[in-house]
Amino acid sequence: MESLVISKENFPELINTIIKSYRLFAPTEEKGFSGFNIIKDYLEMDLSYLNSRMPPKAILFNQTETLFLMEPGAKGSIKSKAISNEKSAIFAIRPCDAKGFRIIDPVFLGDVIDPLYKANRDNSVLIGLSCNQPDSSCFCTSFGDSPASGKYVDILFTDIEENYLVEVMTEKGKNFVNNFGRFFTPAPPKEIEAKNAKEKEAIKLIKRNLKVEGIEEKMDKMFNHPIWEEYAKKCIGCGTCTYLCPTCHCFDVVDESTLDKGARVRTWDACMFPEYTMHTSGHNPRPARMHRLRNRFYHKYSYFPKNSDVIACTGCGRCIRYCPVNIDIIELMNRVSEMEL
Amino acid sequence: MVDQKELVKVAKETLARKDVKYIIGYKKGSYGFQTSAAFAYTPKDVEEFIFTPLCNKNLAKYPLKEEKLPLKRGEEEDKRKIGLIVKGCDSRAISQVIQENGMKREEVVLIGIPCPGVIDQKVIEKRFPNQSEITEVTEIDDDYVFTIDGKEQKIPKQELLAEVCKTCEYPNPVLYDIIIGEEVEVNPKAEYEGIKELEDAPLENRWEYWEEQFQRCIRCYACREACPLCYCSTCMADLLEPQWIRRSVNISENTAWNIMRAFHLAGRCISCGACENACPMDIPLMELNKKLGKEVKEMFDYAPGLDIEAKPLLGSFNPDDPEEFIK
Amino acid sequence: MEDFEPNIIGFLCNWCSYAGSDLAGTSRIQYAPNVKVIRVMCSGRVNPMFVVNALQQGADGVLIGGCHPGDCHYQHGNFLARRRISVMKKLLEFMGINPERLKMTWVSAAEGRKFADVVNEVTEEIRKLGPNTKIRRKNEW
Amino acid sequence: MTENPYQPSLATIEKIKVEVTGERAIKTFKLVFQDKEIQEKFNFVPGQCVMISLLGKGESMFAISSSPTEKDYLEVSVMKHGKNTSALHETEEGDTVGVRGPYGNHFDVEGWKNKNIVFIGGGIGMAPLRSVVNYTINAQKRNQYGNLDIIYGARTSNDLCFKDEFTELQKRDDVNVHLSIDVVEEGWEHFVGFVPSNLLKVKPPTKDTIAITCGPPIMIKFVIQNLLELGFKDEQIFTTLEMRMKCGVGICGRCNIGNLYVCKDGPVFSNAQLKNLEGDM
Repeated sequence: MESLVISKENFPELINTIIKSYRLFAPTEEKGFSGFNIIKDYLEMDLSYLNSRMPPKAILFNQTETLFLMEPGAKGSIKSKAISNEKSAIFAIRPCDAKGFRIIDPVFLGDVIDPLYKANRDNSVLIGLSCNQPDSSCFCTSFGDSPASGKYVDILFTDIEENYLVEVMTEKGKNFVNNFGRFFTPAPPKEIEAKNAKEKEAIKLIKRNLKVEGIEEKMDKMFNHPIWEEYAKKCIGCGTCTYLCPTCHCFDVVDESTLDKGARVRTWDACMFPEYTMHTSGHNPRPARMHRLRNRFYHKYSYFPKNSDVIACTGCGRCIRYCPVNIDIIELMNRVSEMEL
Repeated sequence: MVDQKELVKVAKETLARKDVKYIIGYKKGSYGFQTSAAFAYTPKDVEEFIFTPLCNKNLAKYPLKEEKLPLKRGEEEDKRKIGLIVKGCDSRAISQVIQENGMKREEVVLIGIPCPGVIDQKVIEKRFPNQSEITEVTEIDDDYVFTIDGKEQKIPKQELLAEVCKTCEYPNPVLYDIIIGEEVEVNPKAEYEGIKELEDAPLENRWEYWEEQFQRCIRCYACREACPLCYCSTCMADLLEPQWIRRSVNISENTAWNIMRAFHLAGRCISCGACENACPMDIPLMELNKKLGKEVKEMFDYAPGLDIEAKPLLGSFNPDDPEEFIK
Repeated sequence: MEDFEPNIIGFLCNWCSYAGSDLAGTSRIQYAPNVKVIRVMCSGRVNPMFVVNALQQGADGVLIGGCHPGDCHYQHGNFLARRRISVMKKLLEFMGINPERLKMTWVSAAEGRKFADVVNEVTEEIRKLGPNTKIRRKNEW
Repeated sequence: MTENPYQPSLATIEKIKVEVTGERAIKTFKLVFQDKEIQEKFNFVPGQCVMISLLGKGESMFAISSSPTEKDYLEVSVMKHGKNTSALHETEEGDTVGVRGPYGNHFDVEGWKNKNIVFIGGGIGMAPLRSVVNYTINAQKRNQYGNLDIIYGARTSNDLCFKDEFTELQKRDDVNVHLSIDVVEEGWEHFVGFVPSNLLKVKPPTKDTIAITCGPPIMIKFVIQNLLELGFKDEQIFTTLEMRMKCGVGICGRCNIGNLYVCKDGPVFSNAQLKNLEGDM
């Protein structure tokens, strides 16, 4: 790992230089609404944001994607769609959201490789920005991570007042930084210390904690516990928590066509919708909201760790913040953790 | 505001009735300024009930959301009533649903609470984004008062009040079995002031505005699920054959969905603002609903959710309805 | 723009407007060929989502034809349609979609002439509005 | 370029055989890949599934009902029910569909050598079992297996799938066929009653026997109950499950039972596995 600094004075020029050779996604703000968008100029960027409303997973795993093209009908044919290899950089991604990619990597890049996700993943440089201002429902520290963690990004920027400390985390990050070498100087120890101080401060601001220890084993014994029904009662069954989650990756595959052309398209899907598992026969393995809600929490905290050795939750807090009915994963999981069986 | 002790007392009495299975009310939320729906089965559960300016969710959705799974052999259907705490808007929702035969009057026991307006969740959370500690807000005169980090905050009511409450014409429950607290005074308000600017804008600008809004829509259907009047067992949007709306998320399908949602609420929306509250992408859905509410009032002199005996607007007609647009 | 030929979908009720259009044809009245007719049993059958769907799929305008008030084969289907369409027009207008793209007419089985006139008029009006692009599916996969 | 796992290969419907007519129509479609090379490389084991695409309509997962011993083609037997199956039923011979697969695990036909096999099927649930039946009765394979008992039933005699094939099988002396229908019908010579009851009546011996079953969920439930009653061990009982599927390769997420995906870790499960599986089915 290499630590560099760039002064805030030179920073705008760096961004504008990156834009020349990369498709740069960065947070922008409009009427209090933050999101990652392709920017064409430094000024469009807004770094005062807490976190984007949609997780940046939407950049690498689009909500709607074409799988292939077709000529529909009984005499139809199929045509592959070329996959874009455009080089992208995602700037100012939060460490928690970057971890989201690490979590869903084994799904898309496991035994069967998803070509769309792979192309996007390979062609994107993740440039993180440490969180100096975590908000009320952040809890990344519960998973042993930090709001200033560079573990999941290629390069990590941290705002240290006059400068940004730039930590180069991967080979990919190194190559990227080398392209723009003139902007960076090696970091003096005091700047590294400044980052550490910032990190400590930020960690202190995170007040909520989810007790993850032993939760998987606990859940093994709680499949039929009434707690799921209790929470399902107030769940209204919308897709907000899944669509805003940086690790939710389920999708639907549908055909769309006109008379003479068409495509097979995949769109995000949500396990909270009854149609998600409904068989043609009308039989639904998860007929009630209780089943669906339970499956969602089990998938994150039990099934996923069983299959991929990691809890499918990054502590970004979006599902808590935007749940219309205050279903709070921290509250629920802590109750599970503390449950005496 | 309602006295908590009285609320608990009335709720307990209602729960004690033989024909009531449970009561839905509000309780403290899990963090910050949240409140949560509470399902009380025992007197102990009822102790948790609160009613504060943060009780901004529409509970009228829940009786409609009750899932009736197939009965096991020998099991009998529980036909007892559901108790429900209703504000003005919630009671209108229930009244509208009853009018449409979505539920029967005898399925619910309504505990009405005259509502002096509730806080807009999004506004208060944006103002205090770091507040993770559970915070109680009280209303004192024209201010909301609460404590943050040991410091008392006093914020003028108008700054935090939900937009729908500012123009609410029916803060007092229109349908109830029991009522707690004193009636709230209704000030005649300019209900449709908020949409005036957009109404007056040129056609193209209006489209640009909505295009930008709908572009954001992620089709999570939180608006639908939160709406007390969206209770169809299968939504048109979920049908595969015929498929009214494609699943892809783009401006065409998103607009079609939003037209469908708004149109299906024409003459039915009771202006509780639940859709807009629930929308994770901050789409101003209430503007569409308000506009249709206004048109319906002007064209047909109709307001929804006031009379359980009335006929649904689009299921009825008057031979003299306006028809200047017809060739 | 000059070459623009409007694409209009006509939902005509089986008992009056459709018969009216038939009469226009058998009477050999010349009228604009831009309206593509879909026969429905009653104007009350026209779900307002048909309109949205037509616009999505490339229509520049939609014409709904029903019986004159009081003449509905099903007593009051056209009255119900009238309410729905008037509300729909307001909604489209507010959303910035020109409500003039949605037309409604009463044509009886005896009014072949009127049908032809209405079609001509509607076609010219939509022609002036130009192609609809607003909620049209792009079908770019 | 990475191969696209979602993109099917085109296949031609060579032959359509009507198995059942009426409301619960069933047809068997014989499919041949248009690309010879793909057809040659397409290897599967009984129990595996394929994704069949109706271009412009959608894609569904079906169990392969033919046996791998029959080279050069594959067959699926489909009941008309929803959007895709209705579209499939409307196709004609010579039409094109997309096929990708094979997916999922399979019946361990290799491991079952020298054992007796009892097939217990209900309705369209016979489709995946037919693959094993045809595999084991193949001239080269038959002597590798012990007794073969087929217990098969449907609602009415019309609803019985593969009728002509059963007629042929009944003529053989190395296979025992026990048919049943749910309600009395004139001219029906075999058992009348539900499949699980027929199983109790047939009473297949348990020693060195494998029981495989597929059918409606409620039938599977009682068949397993009755098999256990007859003395079968959990490890001897196999079933194949169905779930809504989209990707077929364990990515899209919807077909999980607990942490297992039916498309990838299933569809074939032994009762020993099912018993320990906590999940929504």
